[in-house]
Amino acid sequence: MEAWVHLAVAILLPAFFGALVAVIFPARWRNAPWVTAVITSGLAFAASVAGLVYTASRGEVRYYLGGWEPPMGIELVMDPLSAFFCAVVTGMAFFVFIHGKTVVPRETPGKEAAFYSTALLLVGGLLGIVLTGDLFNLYVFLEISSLAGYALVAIGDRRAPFSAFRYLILGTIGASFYLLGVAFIAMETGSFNMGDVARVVPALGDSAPATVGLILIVFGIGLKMALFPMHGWLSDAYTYATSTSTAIIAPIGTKVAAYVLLRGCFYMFDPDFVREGIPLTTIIGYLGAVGIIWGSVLAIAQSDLKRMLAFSSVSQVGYIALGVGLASPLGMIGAVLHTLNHAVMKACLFLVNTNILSRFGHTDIRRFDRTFRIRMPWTMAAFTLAAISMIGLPPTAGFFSKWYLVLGSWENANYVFLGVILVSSLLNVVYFFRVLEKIYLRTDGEPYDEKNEREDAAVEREESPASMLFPTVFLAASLLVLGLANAFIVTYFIRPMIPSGL
Amino acid sequence: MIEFLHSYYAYWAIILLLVIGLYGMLVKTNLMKKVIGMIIFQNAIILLFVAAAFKWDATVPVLDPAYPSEDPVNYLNPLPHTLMLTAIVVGVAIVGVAFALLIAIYRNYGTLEEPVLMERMRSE
Amino acid sequence: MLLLFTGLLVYATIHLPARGDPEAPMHRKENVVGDPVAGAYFIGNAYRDAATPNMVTVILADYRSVDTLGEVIVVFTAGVCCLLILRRRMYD
Amino acid sequence: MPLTETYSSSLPFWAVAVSLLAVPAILWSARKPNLREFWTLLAAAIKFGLVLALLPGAKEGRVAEFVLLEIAEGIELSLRADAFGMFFALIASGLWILTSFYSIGYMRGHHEKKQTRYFASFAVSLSATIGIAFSGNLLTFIIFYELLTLATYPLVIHSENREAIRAGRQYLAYALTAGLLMVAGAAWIYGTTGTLDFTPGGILEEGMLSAGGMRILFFMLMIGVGVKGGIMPLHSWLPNAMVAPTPVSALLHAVAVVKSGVFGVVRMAGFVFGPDVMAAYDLNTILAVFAGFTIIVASVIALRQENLKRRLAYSTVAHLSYIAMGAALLNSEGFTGGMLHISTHATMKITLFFCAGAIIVHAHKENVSDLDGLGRAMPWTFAAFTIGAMGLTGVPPVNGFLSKWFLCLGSIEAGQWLVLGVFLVSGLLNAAYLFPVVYRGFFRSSDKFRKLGEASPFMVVPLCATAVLSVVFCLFPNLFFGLFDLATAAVEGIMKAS
Repeated sequence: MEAWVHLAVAILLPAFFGALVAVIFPARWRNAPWVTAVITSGLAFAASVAGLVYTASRGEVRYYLGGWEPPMGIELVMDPLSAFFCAVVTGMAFFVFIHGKTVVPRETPGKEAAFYSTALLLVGGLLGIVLTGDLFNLYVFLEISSLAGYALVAIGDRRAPFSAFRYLILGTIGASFYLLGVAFIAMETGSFNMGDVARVVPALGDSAPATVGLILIVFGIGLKMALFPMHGWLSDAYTYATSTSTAIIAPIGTKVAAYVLLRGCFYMFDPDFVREGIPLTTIIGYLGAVGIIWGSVLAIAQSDLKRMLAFSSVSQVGYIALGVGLASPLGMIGAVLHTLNHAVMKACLFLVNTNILSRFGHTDIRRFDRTFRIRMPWTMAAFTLAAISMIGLPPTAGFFSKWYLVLGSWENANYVFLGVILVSSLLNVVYFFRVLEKIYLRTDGEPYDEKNEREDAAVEREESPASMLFPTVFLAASLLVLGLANAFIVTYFIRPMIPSGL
Repeated sequence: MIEFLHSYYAYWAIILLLVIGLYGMLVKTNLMKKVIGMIIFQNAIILLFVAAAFKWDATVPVLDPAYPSEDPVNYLNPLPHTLMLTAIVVGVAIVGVAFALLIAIYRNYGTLEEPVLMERMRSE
Repeated sequence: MLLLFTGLLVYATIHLPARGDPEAPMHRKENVVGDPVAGAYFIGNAYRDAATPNMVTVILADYRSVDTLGEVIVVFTAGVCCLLILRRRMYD
Repeated sequence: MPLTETYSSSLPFWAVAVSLLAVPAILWSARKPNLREFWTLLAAAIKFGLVLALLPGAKEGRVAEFVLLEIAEGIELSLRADAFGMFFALIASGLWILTSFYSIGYMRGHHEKKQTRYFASFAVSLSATIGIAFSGNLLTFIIFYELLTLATYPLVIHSENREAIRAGRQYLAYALTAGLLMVAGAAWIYGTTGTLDFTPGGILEEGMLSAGGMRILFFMLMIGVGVKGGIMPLHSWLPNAMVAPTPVSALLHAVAVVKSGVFGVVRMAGFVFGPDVMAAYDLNTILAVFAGFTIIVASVIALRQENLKRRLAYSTVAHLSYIAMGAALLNSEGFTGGMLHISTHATMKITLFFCAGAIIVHAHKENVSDLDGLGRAMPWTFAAFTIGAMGLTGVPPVNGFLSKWFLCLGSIEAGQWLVLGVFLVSGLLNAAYLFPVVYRGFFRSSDKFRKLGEASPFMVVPLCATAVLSVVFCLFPNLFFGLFDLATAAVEGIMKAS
């Protein structure tokens, strides 16, 4: 037990340490920041997986920073929930960093060190949010990750700084709402420690400030998560940023916000109260449901692959919110599993987007054609697999998170959610098969003849370099593995994290 | 009634500040004014914490032999003050990054007025 | 929307303990379930724990030093961010 | 009939996996057509052998079960080779061998492009089909069902012209919507009963759901399987999917896709709802109304189709509903007739499609009115076509007679005179749309085909084989691996449990 306690710190430290180290290398060691980022995120990933296995078998780990017991000092809490999210965050970061080897120097020439440092700070901030057991400390980490996020979004094309500014304004509103909520909760309960709050709140009975505090936290975090009416910043931010920035932010940024939502609604407060006292989870669920449809419809309307994926993120975040909205064990399983699945899918899709961009110089779906398949067969295969998973067809991972959500919807007799899940799957089919048709089929309508065949044979294969191909294909393949292993994940990792009140 | 007002007027003043800040952030079209709104908003929250730390008839949280420290009634609550030190620095950092972004926007488009900016972005 | 926000906050504040009330949950020694409350503990024990009369300093540098570390990281982040954003870009 | 007992065996798994394992080999040898086709044939032969190896056990009522892993919490990915599944698997894997031979002849004769993709998709489709046959629970069934949709999509859009892409989109839209409804239905059942294992006699029991709920659930699942099974308002993808190469049509319309659909209908009727629940909530009447409507209307539409493949497609739509109708009768004769019709229709319709394909490749004719006198040029092909046509009409000694006989017995047993009428009228309609082809081929003379000989033996041999099979199957229904016994065993299981 003693040595394992330090795991929580071992997850957190490498990222910040790496951020510090990445900027100190002399400029002529061009690959040093990349190596730093890969090594540190790999270490954090290893520690997270170890932590995940440890917490699954032996329960939570609490680490009192500075030796002060809460509520005096700050504690790091690694329970099954936070260990799971740590593993998702560090895992995605690890693969995206590997992928960045050749892309980052091309997209942000001369600024690799700053880029990797910022990206590691983002990862570190997110890990801090997940691990800390203190509400105010969470705010500090939230701002670390947000600042890094703004900067990553701001590098990109000419429009990027403005979209980053909008993201900053809205993000600051979100974080400030969170802090305001924390103020109210602290004034009612007298503590900033989540465990304390969880013990005090039921004893308070019906406390208006604490309730309002939770509502403020939920909406503040909803902004960060791009929950339906608060998703406006996301599409521009993701579209105009450089492709690696998007690939690092998209899979993990919104997921950690979802973590705070879960933590706030089901752990700090009594789930029964959140579900019935104030219909907060129901509101979250319905917002998620609207977001699912809205995001999918807008994704269909896009002609740029990256923008389409951005809107699809709005829709996928809706699934997580919908799972939270069900406020039942099955809903929670669905939400957490979808967090993992969507992180992998979205990372894979954005990496594919990067591969396409760096090979063809554009991501305009209207200009895709069948030569893409011949030139980049593996990338396109990865795209196909990820797309199938996004649609939610078995045996890929995407199907199973939807399965639990559908089960949960039936259990709650919530036919609206059920209908939304089914309809949105069909909408996903529309926008992904539109791309797949372009990549795999000839859409000119002419019969296939010798001339076509000669043309196709003349197209050379120009697959991405191994550093880009490996993470892309690995993530795509892991979608199949995650799909087949989902019962194991649910039983060993997700079941233990379900709070007793749910 | 007077007592009620006396106990709560500070909070309402803070709420007024919060609303002013939020209004500035959401409605103003000049990006600099948005940042100013943001600063007001953040500082209002800081004030709220500080107001929460207040106790009647208590002194600053620096140990003073005249006030026995066994009884917490004698000192203001030091915790929110500490936290707000951190929050202030965080706020400053955000404002710094916001200014950096404004510089970048101005470099690219030569304006900080949102409608003009949108116009120029669209005409690209 | 702003009105809704205002209403929500006013509703919350009028249910808050009165300002300056030493019996407010934040200032008491023990909370409703009997756990110690940090604020009162700091007042009573800061000097004993860290031999520094200024309680704010003690909290900042000792009890909650991680917040302060985070604060430093925020400043560092802001610096790196400015570096990333403001360095001249290739096409300029 | 001994009681069913379960034993664990990995054979069902390998039977499913073998053609999946052949896919990398097929892709790898893309540039060596002979090697590539060798893999296909090898996989087909091994698959058939594995299915055969399971047969003795299934006949004795011993069910081979293989649990691969827990696929979702509380639900296992289980493969069970019970009598009914074996029945379907035997037909599918047996006909795959013939279809593979025929494909090779057809694809080479037609100089089709992208043959590697074609053979790879074909192999995956077969894996999915056997998976459907052996599925031990509803979720496993859905997984293979969706896999089948994905695997057959490249086959439908094979020619990549506008028509094909439109057909592909329509196919996806229908099949995926259906799949989603099944997912929702499965979740409902799981939430209600806590299990999804196919049980002879049904998972659901009376009173578990309200009457309305039971009917909605029935609709969800039946739409799910009915789309692939081509039950009438849901059939329209099927004739449009005719743009695919003919062996695909043969596969889609005689073996894999549509049969998986009706196989699903029987599974749902016999193993999810069960005869008791079906009867208690009038679900069988609903099914019978749709099936009867489909049989008559599709036959009438088939009469008016000029394109031979489309005519056969509508004929398929009609005949699939025979099987659904058999299940709707809810007595052992009805179930037996329905099951037998899965196999008999498979052999007959595959014969007809092989013939149509041979005509297209060899004589380049697609329309019925262009076939005058072709029968003299291609006597074997047209003889086989005649046998297929006789079978569909229900004339002995072709096997269509056998299944129709049981279906008619079942409707008499159930006292459903209207159903009996539907069977008889549709028999006449079958004759009306199929025999003109035979008539034109043999009895109208034309000079167009004087120099044309018979098609390539790669095509003629399989089509004659299936024709002969059709006849032999009627005369000696147990000759082939005891198919008939297998069907009666499966039916007995359902009826006894209820």
